[in-house]
Amino acid sequence: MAEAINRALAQALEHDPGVVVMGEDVGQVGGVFRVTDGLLARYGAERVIDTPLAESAIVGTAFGMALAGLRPVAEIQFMGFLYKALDQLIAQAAQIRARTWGQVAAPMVVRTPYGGGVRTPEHHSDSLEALLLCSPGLKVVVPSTPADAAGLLLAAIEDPDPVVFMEPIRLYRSAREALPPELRSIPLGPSRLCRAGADVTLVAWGAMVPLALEAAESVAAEGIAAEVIDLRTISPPDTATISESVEKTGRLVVVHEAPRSGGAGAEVIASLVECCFYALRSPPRRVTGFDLVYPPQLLEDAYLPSVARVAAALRQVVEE
Amino acid sequence: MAEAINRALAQALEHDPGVVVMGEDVGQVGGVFRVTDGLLARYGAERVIDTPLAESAIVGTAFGMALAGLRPVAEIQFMGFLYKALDQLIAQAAQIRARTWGQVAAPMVVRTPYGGGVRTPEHHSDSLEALLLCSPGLKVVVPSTPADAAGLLLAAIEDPDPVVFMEPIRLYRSAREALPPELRSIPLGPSRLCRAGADVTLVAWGAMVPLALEAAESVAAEGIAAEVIDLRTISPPDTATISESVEKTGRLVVVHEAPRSGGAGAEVIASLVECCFYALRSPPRRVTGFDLVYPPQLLEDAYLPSVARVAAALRQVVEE
Amino acid sequence: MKLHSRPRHADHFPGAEAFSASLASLAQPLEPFRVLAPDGTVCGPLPKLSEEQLQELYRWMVFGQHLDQRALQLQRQGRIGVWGPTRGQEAIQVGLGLAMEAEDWIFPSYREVVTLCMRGLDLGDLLNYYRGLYWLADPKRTGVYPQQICIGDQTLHAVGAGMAFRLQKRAAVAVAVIGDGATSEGDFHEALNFGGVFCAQAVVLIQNNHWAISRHWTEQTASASLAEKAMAHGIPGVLVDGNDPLAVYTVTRWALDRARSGQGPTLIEGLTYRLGAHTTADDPNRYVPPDELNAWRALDPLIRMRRFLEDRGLWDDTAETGARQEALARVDEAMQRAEQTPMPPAERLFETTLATPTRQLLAQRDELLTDT
Amino acid sequence: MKLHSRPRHADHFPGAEAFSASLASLAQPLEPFRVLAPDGTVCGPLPKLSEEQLQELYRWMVFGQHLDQRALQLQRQGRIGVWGPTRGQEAIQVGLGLAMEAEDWIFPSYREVVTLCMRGLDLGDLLNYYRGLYWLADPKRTGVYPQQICIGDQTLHAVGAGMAFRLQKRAAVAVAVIGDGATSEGDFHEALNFGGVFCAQAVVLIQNNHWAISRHWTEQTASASLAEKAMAHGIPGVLVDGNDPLAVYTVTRWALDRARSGQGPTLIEGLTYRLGAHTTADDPNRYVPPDELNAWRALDPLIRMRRFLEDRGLWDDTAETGARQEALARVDEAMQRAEQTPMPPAERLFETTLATPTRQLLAQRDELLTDT
Ligand SMILES: Cc1ncc(C[n+]2csc(CCOP(=O)(O)OP(=O)(O)O)c2C)c(N)n1
Ligand SMILES: Cc1ncc(C[n+]2csc(CCOP(=O)(O)OP(=O)(O)O)c2C)c(N)n1
Ligand SMILES: [Mg+2]
Ligand SMILES: [Mg+2]
Repeated sequence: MAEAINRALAQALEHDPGVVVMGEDVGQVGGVFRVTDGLLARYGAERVIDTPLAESAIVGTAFGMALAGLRPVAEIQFMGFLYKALDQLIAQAAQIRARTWGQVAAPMVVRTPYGGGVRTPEHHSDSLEALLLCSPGLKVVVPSTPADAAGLLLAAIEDPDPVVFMEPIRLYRSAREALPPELRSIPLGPSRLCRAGADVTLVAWGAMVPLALEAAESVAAEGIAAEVIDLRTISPPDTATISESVEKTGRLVVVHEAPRSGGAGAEVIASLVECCFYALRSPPRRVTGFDLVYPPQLLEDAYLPSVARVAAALRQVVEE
Repeated sequence: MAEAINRALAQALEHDPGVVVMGEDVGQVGGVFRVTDGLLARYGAERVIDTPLAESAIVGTAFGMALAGLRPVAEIQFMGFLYKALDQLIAQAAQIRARTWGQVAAPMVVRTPYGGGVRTPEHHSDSLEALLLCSPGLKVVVPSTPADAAGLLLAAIEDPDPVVFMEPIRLYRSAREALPPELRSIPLGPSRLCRAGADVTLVAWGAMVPLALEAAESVAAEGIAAEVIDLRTISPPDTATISESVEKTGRLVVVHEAPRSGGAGAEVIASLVECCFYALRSPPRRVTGFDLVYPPQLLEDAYLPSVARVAAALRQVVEE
Repeated sequence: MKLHSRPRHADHFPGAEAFSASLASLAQPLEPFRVLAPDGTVCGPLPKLSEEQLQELYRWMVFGQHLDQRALQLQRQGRIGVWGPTRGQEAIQVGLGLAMEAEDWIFPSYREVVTLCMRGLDLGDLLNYYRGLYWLADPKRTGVYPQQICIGDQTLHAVGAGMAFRLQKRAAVAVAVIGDGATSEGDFHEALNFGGVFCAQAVVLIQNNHWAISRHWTEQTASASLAEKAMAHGIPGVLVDGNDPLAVYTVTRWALDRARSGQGPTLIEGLTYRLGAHTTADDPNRYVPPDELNAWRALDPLIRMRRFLEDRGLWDDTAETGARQEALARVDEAMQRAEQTPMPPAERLFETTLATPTRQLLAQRDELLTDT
Repeated sequence: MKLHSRPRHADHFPGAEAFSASLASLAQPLEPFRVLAPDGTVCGPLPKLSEEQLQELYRWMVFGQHLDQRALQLQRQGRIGVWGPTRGQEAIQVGLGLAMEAEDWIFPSYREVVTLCMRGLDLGDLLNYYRGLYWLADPKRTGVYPQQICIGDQTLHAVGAGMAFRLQKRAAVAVAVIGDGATSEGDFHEALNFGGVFCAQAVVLIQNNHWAISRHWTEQTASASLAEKAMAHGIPGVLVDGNDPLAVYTVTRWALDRARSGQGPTLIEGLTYRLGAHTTADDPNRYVPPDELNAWRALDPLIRMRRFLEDRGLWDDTAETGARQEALARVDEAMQRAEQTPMPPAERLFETTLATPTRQLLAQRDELLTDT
């Protein structure tokens, strides 16, 4: 997936002279995950900007640049460091359109690697999408495949509003697929049906999608047909597609890495219950990280949702 | 309610020499809402600390003080400015216990006025509890009466973990009640049953509680008996009491000022559906602020939940 | 009394003689740059301004004085919301307003209303903001971005815009205006640091009005001035007498030229005094020492500039009356227009949150329309 | 090559002669304080340390060198996780370690492992942290708070603790150690500002190892040094040769005494060089200029201190071998202990998040135990 993102960034830099890529270590060294590798050499230091170490400044100046007509793509090196930029992101960038009666746009993207499973140190494995859902004016996107990563990132860059683009660290290297020479943007908003099934709707995003698919396969033999939906855009969530599926299956399981309480799964369930209550045949379940600070490396496996935990939930909602 | 909080702070300062009150304008001028009025004169500038204008520093140094054995009660002047302190609050203070295997505690309180309805300027009316729910290690408390404000604040100060204490601006002056000379702490966690009823469970907190009660009264004549629960502790939410009520009523309405999507109501509904699915007779509903940046003063009434909107939801869940 | 109480920490550090060459210290205590003495006499190099421009500067000061006075009345009448008085701070606002070029942008706080009007912001739009509507005048057209409420945040926006101007090879400068309190915020420093590193076409002007609500600026920091905070970021920091419009004009003009020509940002501290309350919600009697206040009343920028003009035969009582009447007429006319603005329907909010409203927003708009 | 490329911005500002007295500027370019020249000869005032203490300092430097080397091996073997090399930065760590008193606290980054061991942190506990467990040694006992990963955040914690010490009338000082990159973070400035205003019993030590991952410190800021950033906050800033353990000891000791006696915090910049990679996940060949690296290899702090000791007859090859063996034995013994630590059961996490687990946590713990 890292390569797909790299290509999308290159294509955006190539086609739109207003696009700039900025962040800590994105230039000379090509990003700590090499996601921006080679961009500095190709597009120059004016448009691929290695910044000083200050997250609020990265997002705050990106916002200023967006006001001036650029389309900054700012990187926060790990999502755990996004807290420092939330004021500029939420109270400033996301609110400027509303504060000016729709007259001022802040087209900007904040890319950030997130999530666990690769034995990173403290603060390097956080999944903080839930922090961003309650902020009007902001979109949140999480791809699970290289093709989606490239297409959704292009759409995020084209989008007239600020978008947080979360990149699952775990899939940077493991998710690989061939992409066409010219990448096409994929609209923000619609989720993606990854697997059809009539018995239960399984919603996931990011690194949880391959896991969800595996879990769906693992219960297939037991006669449970799970429909897997990759949410892709977490905010605003595509409740239309999910509700269509739930109307059919009558059962819902949501998977995410972040802690359960106050997580994005709550919103999926609450909004689905509002619209599909009478179709539901059993209580929707959440398979998530626990309500813990992301644990240290030797214990992270116990924390993360596993295929077994997802499969157990699928069985549970079907049996109940 | 402002007076009740003032008295609780004074009592805490009086009884525990480790308690310090700190924040912008909390000393000399007694707080912009006069909540800390008189404390500087009584307890001195070493313990009632007017700070420079820097939210991250207020919370970050309060955390350092807590490590050194004090019990800081820090004020963020308005909740809309809490974003600047979230890194220190969530990534630092809330995580230190976990990061040290439970060995290090950070007993500290972050008090912050929140919420709308009093024609404050931009950024002064935000209700940001949803931002804090997904952060393990942190508690979030919102009182709706003077007695609760005093008792819960005392408990928050005694609590060995960091607590965010949200104070509904709208109730600072309007909520009044006589308090005993010696204030007693009220445990964090349990919600409070404000009104008994058999037909529908109505959950609210902060300034929405009086509104919920009014709505409950207004539908009583129509034969709808609403049970009103003041959640009080938003994180962790008292799902036990709510589920007991829902088991009885079979219907649930949640009210909050914050935007609906990703709001704290989602967690209440999701966890209730998980445990009370089969008791539910109609889909739970949320009456909330809309998914908007908090609107300017002349339009805020349209944004805020009203008695009429809550009453309509009560009728709806009963009729459905 | 704390008037002008600048140096607070000892400049020498006992025991550190051994490494004195390694100890950072200021070359000299800063002297505020001044063109006009408090009595209006000339004590510094006069900027090259025409007589009309000099009169214009003062006319805007009178405008500011009366706008402030009227706004306080309007607030008491409940016709506008919270107002942040600007009385005493007119000189900085007009000096900056005159120095800026048409293509420049301003990211203001809430205490530069005069500058905003000089930049072409419609006073009716501004008053509508204070009445409790959003920011109506399109900043892309006026170069005036909405007043910033989150203290200090706009410093980063100006630096970001100033980085973009450089990249776009635009001869424009972005100006952030902040208060003394804002210099304690991390964003202020992050912004100056980015500005210095990227040579942003930006200027950061501090209106040091001595107070951040109830906190005196000398309690806001241990540094002897706010201007010297620039040194942390390798950019020039200039202290200017903020009650001297000609000095402010000179310094801001210099800083704007410097930024425009790619030499990087400047931090300017204009030393002035908030003669009124923090806002209409504040009671300064609780904390402002009366003798400090009185000392600064004597330094009123309007007195200074008027004396200067009178000494040159450029102003008299008739002119003063005319300017006052003009100011009041402008405010009243603008307020009338503002109050006649049709109330935007609340449902418009659902269309101005994102370029394309979400399903959720559309559904909620319908909810609103049904419920009401 | 960027070696020692300090002054970058012109010190004079053309056109600003008129207000030169209003322009903040440094009294003199800072000279790093130095006791030992790079060849180990004495060029400054020697601190009062016994021969044993001098040897002790060097022995800790050797320990640091070999701990680093061993840790790199352990990482390659998959026995520990990411490691941040400390090679080249031994002098700052030991100078600080010796200067601190038993009652002092340290809020470190991840690059002061030697200081932490000198402060009494058990190496087995430290290695367990790198193996992927939490921080096992109780900071209340050791005075060593967990390594900070969020760059710069700990500066505020040290200042907050130092404010508390003052209030509690404790003769203790809280030290934050940060990297050059951390000086760009807002929290760093907010912390120094609070420290200055409240006279916190704190010291902030910057290990300027020239790099923040791939960013050279001279690109991190436009200021000519990091020490002079202290001026923004009215506290002393000192530049010290970070490869000279005696100079670091002298300056940190002075700053600790100063803080302890209530005179306020100090910012210290120790100029050193990261001879290795940022971490084991980094490839410095992509960005480190070889000639700068070579120039600094010649300035290796171990060479300097060893020559100094040898010149005084306090060290020889036998001592070196002994120190190396002792270091390696300590590391190996500690690693063995670490690896024998029984794995804490994951369910303990549910008890260490809050003093009293929530219902949710208890239910989730049961889930975990059922599922596995
Ligand atoms: C981030 C933030 N914190 C706190 C406040 C509350 N507040 C409003 S104005 C003010 C003081 C600002 O002082 P200063 O920067 O000197 O500007 P002045 O009002 O004097 O023009 C404070 C603390 C705020 N608006 N934003
Ligand atoms: C707030 C934050 N932003 C980004 C990072 C990612 N990161 C880890 S180390 C580092 C560079 C730190 O440089 P410096 O402060 O000089 O310390 P050094 O590593 O050189 O000791 C960065 C950017 C982080 N850990 N924390
Ligand atoms: Mg001020
Ligand atoms: Mg470094």
